[in-house]
Amino acid sequence: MKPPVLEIKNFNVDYGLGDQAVQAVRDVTLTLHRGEVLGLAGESGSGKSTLAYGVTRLLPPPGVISGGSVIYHPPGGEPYDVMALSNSELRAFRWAETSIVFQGAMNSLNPVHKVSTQMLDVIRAHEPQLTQEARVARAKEMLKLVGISADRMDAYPHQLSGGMRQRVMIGMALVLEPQVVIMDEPTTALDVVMQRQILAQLVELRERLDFSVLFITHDLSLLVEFSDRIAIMYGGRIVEQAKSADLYKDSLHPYSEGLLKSFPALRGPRKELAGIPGSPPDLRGMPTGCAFHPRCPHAFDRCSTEIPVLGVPEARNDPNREVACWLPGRVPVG
Amino acid sequence: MKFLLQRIAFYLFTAWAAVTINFFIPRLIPGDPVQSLINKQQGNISTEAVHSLYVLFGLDKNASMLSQYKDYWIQIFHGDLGTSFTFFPAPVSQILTQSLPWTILLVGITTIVSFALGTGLGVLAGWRRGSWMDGLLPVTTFISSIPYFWLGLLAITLLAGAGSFFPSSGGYEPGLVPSWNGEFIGSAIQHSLLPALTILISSVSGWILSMRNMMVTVASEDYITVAHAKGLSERRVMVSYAARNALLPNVSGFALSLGFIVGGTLLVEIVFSYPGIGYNLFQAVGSKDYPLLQGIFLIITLSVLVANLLADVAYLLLDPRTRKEG
Amino acid sequence: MSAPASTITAVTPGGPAAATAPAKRQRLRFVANGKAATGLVTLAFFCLIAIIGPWIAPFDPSKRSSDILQSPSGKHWFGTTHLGQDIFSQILVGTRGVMFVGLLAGIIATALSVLIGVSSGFLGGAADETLSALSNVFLVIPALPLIIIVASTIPGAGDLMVALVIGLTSWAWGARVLRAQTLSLRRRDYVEAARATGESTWRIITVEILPNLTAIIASGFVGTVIFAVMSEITLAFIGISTISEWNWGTILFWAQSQQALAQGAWWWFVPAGLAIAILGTALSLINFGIDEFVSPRLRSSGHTKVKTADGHTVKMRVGFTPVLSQNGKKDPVTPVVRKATDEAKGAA
Amino acid sequence: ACSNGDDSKNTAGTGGSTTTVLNVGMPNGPQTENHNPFLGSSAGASLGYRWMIFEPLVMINGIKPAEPGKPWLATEWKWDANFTKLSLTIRDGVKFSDGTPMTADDVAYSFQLRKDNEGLNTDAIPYGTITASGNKVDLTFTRSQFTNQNKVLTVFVVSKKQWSAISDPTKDILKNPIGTGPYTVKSFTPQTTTLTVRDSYWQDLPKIKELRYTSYNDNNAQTTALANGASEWSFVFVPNVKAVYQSKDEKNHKLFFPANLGIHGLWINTTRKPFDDPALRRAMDKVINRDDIFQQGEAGYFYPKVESVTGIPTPAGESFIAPEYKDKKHVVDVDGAKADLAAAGYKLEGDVLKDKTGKPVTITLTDPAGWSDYITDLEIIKDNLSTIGIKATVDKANQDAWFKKIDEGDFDAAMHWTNGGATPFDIYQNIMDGKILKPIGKGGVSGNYGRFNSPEATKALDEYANAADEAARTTALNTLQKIMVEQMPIIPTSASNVGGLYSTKNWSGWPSDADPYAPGQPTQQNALEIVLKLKPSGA
Amino acid sequence: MTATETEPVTTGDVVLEADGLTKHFPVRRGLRDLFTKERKAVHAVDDIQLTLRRGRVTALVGESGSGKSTVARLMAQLYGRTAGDIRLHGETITVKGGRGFRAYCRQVQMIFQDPFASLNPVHTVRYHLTRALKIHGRAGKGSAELEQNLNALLLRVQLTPPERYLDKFPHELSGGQRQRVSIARALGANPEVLLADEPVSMLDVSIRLGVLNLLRDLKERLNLAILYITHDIASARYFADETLVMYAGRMVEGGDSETLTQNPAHPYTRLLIESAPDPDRLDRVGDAKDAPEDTAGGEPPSLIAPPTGCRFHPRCIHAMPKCSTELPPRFELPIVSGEGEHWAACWLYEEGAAK
Ligand SMILES: Nc1ncnc2c1ncn2[C@@H]1O[C@H](COP(=O)(O)OP(=O)(O)OP(=O)(O)O)[C@@H](O)[C@H]1O
Ligand SMILES: Nc1ncnc2c1ncn2[C@@H]1O[C@H](COP(=O)(O)OP(=O)(O)OP(=O)(O)O)[C@@H](O)[C@H]1O
Ligand SMILES: [Mg+2]
Ligand SMILES: [Mg+2]
Repeated sequence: MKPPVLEIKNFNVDYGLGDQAVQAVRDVTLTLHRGEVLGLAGESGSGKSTLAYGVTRLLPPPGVISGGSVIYHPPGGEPYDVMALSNSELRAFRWAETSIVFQGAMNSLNPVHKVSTQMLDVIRAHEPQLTQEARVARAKEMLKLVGISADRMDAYPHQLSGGMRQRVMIGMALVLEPQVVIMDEPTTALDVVMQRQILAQLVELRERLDFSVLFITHDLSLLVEFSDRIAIMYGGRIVEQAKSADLYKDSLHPYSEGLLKSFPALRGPRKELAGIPGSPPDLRGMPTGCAFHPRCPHAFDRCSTEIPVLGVPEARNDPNREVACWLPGRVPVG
Repeated sequence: MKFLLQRIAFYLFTAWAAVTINFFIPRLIPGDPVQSLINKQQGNISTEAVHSLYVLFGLDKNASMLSQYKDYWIQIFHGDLGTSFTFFPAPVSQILTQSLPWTILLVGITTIVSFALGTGLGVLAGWRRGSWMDGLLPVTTFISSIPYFWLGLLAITLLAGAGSFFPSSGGYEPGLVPSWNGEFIGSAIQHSLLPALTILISSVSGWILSMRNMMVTVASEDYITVAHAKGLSERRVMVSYAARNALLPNVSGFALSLGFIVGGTLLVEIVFSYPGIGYNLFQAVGSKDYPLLQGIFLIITLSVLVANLLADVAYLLLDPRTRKEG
Repeated sequence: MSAPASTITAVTPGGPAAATAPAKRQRLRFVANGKAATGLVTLAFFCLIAIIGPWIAPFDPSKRSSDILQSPSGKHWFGTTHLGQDIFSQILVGTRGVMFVGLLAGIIATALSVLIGVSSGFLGGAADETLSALSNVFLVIPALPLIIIVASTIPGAGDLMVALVIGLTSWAWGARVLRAQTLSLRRRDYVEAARATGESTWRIITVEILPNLTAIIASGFVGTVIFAVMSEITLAFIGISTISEWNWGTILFWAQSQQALAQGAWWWFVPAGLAIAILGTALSLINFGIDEFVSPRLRSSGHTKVKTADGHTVKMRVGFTPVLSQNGKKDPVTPVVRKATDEAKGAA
Repeated sequence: ACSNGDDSKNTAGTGGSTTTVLNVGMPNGPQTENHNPFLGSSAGASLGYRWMIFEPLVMINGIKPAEPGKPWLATEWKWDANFTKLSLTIRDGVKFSDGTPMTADDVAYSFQLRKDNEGLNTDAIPYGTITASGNKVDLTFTRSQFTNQNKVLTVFVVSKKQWSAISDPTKDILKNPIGTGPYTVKSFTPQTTTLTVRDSYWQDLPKIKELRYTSYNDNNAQTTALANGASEWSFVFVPNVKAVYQSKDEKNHKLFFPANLGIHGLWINTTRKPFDDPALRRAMDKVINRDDIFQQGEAGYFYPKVESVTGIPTPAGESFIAPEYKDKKHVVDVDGAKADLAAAGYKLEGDVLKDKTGKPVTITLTDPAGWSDYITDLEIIKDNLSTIGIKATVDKANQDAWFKKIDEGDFDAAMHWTNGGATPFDIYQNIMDGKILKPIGKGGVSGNYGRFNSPEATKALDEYANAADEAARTTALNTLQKIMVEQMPIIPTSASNVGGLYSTKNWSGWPSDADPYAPGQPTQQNALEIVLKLKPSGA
Repeated sequence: MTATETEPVTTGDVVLEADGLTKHFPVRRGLRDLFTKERKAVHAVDDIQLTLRRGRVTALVGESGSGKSTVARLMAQLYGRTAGDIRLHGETITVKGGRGFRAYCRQVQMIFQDPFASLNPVHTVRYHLTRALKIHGRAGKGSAELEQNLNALLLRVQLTPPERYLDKFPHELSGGQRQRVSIARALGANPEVLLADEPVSMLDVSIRLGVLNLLRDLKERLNLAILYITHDIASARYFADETLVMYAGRMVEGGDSETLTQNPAHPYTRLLIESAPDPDRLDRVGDAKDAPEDTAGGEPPSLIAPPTGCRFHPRCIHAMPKCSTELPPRFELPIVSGEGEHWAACWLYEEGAAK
């Protein structure tokens, strides 16, 4: 396995403070390795976006990071904790080391500035030593990489189609050649044809620029196809993580299992799908013990009292996969 | 471009409507200017004089409404707004050219300064919510609720007493002849300080409030978060992303207030005896000077229209997404 | 057949009681807002004075006395005029006219703006074109000069007339805002859905659309009331409206025409001016409340700095999420060593 | 202090002793450039400087209208017995400011202009023939001009050369006014008109080298300017004049407000019951406190009290007062009024007066909202009337509506003025003339608003105007006075004024109660006389 | 089963039919009309053929903006149509408002695309459902009966226990719950046809499945005809009996769902199916083999000036000269397996053309 670039450790995020706080992300530990695509899936409201924003400290109020650390490993440098950076250090860290692509590209681009302005802004902020020509050249090159011709540089966001805007955002995310790109549902608003095209481009770019991607979506089938590793979130916690193929073929957590059983397949035999009964938990009144137990077909006493910890399951002693479940055989080793 | 054409059609229509209303209002008024003149003089005009005044003002003839309306339009297109009664036989246009510059300079500059200042402070207050600036909001609200003529009166009492630097009335030192020399301009500026200050104080907080609220709204837009995520400097995000976008909705408010420069602050002119158009309006109303009244109203309406047109153009320039509806 | 769907059961932690509570809270939130509450209380106070003012006034406001131009005293709280009239009584009695004109004009203008704005937005087509042209014209025609002209030309213009004139000339802005809002509401799915359910147009407008406009209508109302109060006072102040009744503007008119300030009679000016400012502030505060009620984003405006349980102050702001102190960090974190180039960037 | 700027200019830079400028102010708002002396709307008329440029044939003292005038541009004038013919002898050696001499032709032309242009004939003088020969001008009139004699004699003279070139004298703004007066226009701005003295003049040149007429926007601004000395002469209503003006410079700030022959009073609609009863009107008259009106309503100076029961202002009209009324002055007499009312069949029940039919007597007093002095007067009257049980309401009306109602006789009572003139005739004619009596509901009367119908009064007025000799006039006027006192068609309160506020700081020689050689108002014709008399204070 | 007891019905009867359905939205113009002669319009839907049968689900798939929602709204008579025919039980019906519209929507009900937008935030669930019942005269007499009917409605969409949901505001419900309230509202009219416009697009996979299963259950129990609009071709395969594919306002292919998804004929359908994420796919995203059959960079055509001929031709790798000039008619295709028909509007399947 490649070395890590981003280590999220015991990460906690709250919305609000004190008694009012909603604990949206609980004790998440996750490692992103160099050059890999890590998929993050889970029900809506399970805390995926919160995690992504939290790692970059971009959560809007009333979000606060209530614990944990995010260790960033710069290439060839000493690792440091993003959570301990001052605001100006954070500013320097952002985009140059970790960039982020949000769900709605229309909302991510400032409607009153040209695409070029917004792109050059980033370069100017982080590499002030570059000349204007060099910056323009860099921006053009990047746009070309994502399949937008240089003459669209001076277009305003509203003059571009949704797909183009999304590609501009991806291009912008890569313009400083960061180590980590976080993508929060970058293609959900697009149709499948467009989605596939953009992802294909991303994969190609990753091979050339060698960055790591944290890819968030609730579309599991997409993840299975697209990512190297998948982590499943439920109720603010990671409940399972594994290589994507492993997870698809042999999921260990009942929730992951339910998820995989919920999407109809396009090919193969037509089968009745059962879905997951019940509805997602309310963060203000989390069930005790395993958050999934009220919906879990296999739940037993222990599930409602003790919170399972994420760890390598006994049954498959594979260091690459972890699960948080009390079911026999899935209890973590040690 | 099409958008502009559409707007222009709207402006033409509005101008027509305004001129028409303008034409009819005085004609529906009971009483007449001669009586007003007599009233004003309270006995200094003998009753015999009444007839000579009617003859003088040409009010002894009768024409049909329609033909008057037609004549009115013809006159307007000739730039002829008629002859004032109070300043007989001075043409209305002359009175307006005499007073308009004062108003435009005083209120115009003040409005612009107030907008700029208020917007700037509003940007800061909205950006740093919870800072001391934000704490001043209730005070600002209170100040903006004070009727500005009252503020003006207070200012005159407190600041313009005998021996003060601030003159309490007029547009310039009596005895000076308006010209572009230092003495006159200095005097004009000195005379405009107090009224300007009054308008500024009472209007700036409105801008602060609206800009602040827009900033707060814009600050939670995704592109602001993205701008932060891009690691841009604080100032860049505040100015180029947040303030730039928050400014847009305020532009039309600004245009509207520019339009109201002419008619909106008439009380300040009255209170400070400032030789502007607001004072003229007051006079014209007092003495039933229809032609002057019409002329002023027309000017005000047209300036509102022009200001709106400017706002539209500004909007076009500032906002690449051309709006269809407003 | 047993559809798997039938196994779906809702999990609602906390039970129904806990779940319905927020709805009630939301309705009351408007009042719970400190600013709005202050505004409402002040407004209520003025309304009360408007009703009982003439009864509690210690003197007949027009009654002359030998206390000519007295400064405030125990007998005359706000002093007296050149005729020995009691200014405090004038203020009390004058409140009614101000509130009457303000509220009536507000109601007229609001009713008109709702009628014209909503129908123009909802009906669309030629009706929309006509109505919005109408409101655009009224918007561009300057209201205050028009009011001055009209009020000065209508014979015997009393409070009612002034209120009517103000109401009839100041609805345009509200109509425009409402039209825009209605346009966007009209395209909302729930309006279409109501139509698809078979609701009548009239019911769609009144029951589906109007409730969603409440906040805008309310803030428009408050705005018009402020404007109407100011206009009425202005008219009285410059001696244009023929107010035989007392109102704050009349007081100021007398003060001005008797050159109270030159005479040093500040008490003649100050109470009326302050009353106007306080009423205006109260109305703006209510407006704030309404604004925040509508826009959840403004709701948290006061709470950007928060004290945590352990006594830390956390400043919340967009773009820089605060990290709470991690007391008793579980696992030692690798010491932070910053990249050399990073330092340079940070400084830049 | 505040006038720092003025002082320096006032004194032409060197110091207090060489004062050359007089600052005159009027509260009339911005002006437009218009020096046409005929137009009341011109800056010249509004500020009064037209009298510094255009001179009358005869200078008549407005406060002593019965005295013969001073010869001015005419050295002699002669009316024929029934006042339908006037012959004037024109002064020699008078030159217009363009250097051309003034001749009888110019004078005749000045009359001709008025005859030809109805709009300029503001006094509606029925001119007949106008002829000039040598230094004589002869005029005829179609009616007796006894009551108009002063109006004819004070006609100002314009240059025929200049005016015959003007196409429409009613519309011309006369950019370069040419007159015989001692001043010419130096500069004009909407705020200030400056006049400068001519090189030569047919009398001694005035000491004031420059006259600066400033138009302040309103009374407040004018008052402030007066108080701080920026304005040295004005005519304005200043409430509490002692505190606001005089106390600012006790030594120099003076006011002189003599009455002329016009009055202000409470007009009563004599057709409305029960006010058609003279007894009631007389009783009302008895309780009205003119001192309060003078002190509180008119700030103790503005409109002087009318003291004589005949309504004739004094001292201007002293000589006209009938012997029987010579010493009869208005006094507040509530008990007397009550007694009179009781005698006339009215009942005072508690504090409500019931008329003969048993109905309570109520009255609405109406005046426009903007006229604060009248409204104040009404408030006082209301209070006064309550002492005899009349419940009065003060109704502040819209100015136009009010005018219409007054004109058409649709009112109970209102403060209003009367005409004024050389004799009390104008006052009485305005109040009582049956010839201008119109029925209620019809307007255009321009007088007799109270619809006072008295054939006796009409006859007396007629006799006065057309009387052949002084004795007949005196008889007629005495009759009119009797009617006035007994019928009280209006209740007079104040006299019209022709006063002024002035400062003796820089200039002395002003008219005063001690030396009332002219009215004090800067916009009256006599202002020229004052300006000619003023001398630097220090010198 | 209350709704269907009265008349005997046979699964497969045609209930609602559209023939040559066309909708052009005029581009909003004001004064501009004066300066340009031609009237521009968005050709949102052109010449659509659609048949809904009792007890059967017809899926409508296609890319974003291809006119699917417009078709549904046209069928619900919420939009006036530019051309074409809508037949309910064989009778052409055009209603604009009032009584006729009410009668129509008693039989044809629509579920809107966005569960977050289609419920009025100021009204409770009870209000929404009560109105649906009252308008169609199914509220019963008295409040007790109404309560009973409301409960029945909620039970039918599995919102149990009903009392818990009745007095909630929309914002207090999850997406799936809202979607079910929308369905309940539509059922309140006791319709024969349900036009479900992407009822699940906003939902998460597990909830999505719940709603689909619910709809299927209703279809079977109440013998409803359902139009199911979706982006997700896999769910169409799972849920619908028949599937139609739209591209840029036109139908390009139709047939039995299984046949269509397993043997797509039209190049656009093939692109769609190939682009759909599929975990069972052997090659992964980004692999060279995976190049989509698209030559225009995924850009959809302008609907204001749609391409002539076949609207897909600018993006089609198989495009022939004919494609850009002539509009392809429907060509029947051989059925590989199962029943039903299969057709495609593509010149590739013209008799004699090389396949
Ligand atoms: N401002 C907030 N205050 C309180 N709770 C919040 C706030 N913002 C988000 N949450 C809660 O935090 C939880 C996590 O939200 P988040 O947006 O991270 O979910 P997600 O996994 O990204 O869901 P989706 O797939 O819908 O995007 C949700 O249950 C949400 O209700
Ligand atoms: N009211 C309207 N006025 C003008 N154009 C419209 C209108 N409604 C829809 N359109 C246009 O018609 C086309 C089809 O829209 P429609 O909503 O039917 O697409 P859709 O297939 O439902 O898309 P999606 O999958 O995104 O819901 C689009 O180009 C859209 O812009
Ligand atoms: Mg999310
Ligand atoms: Mg759609």
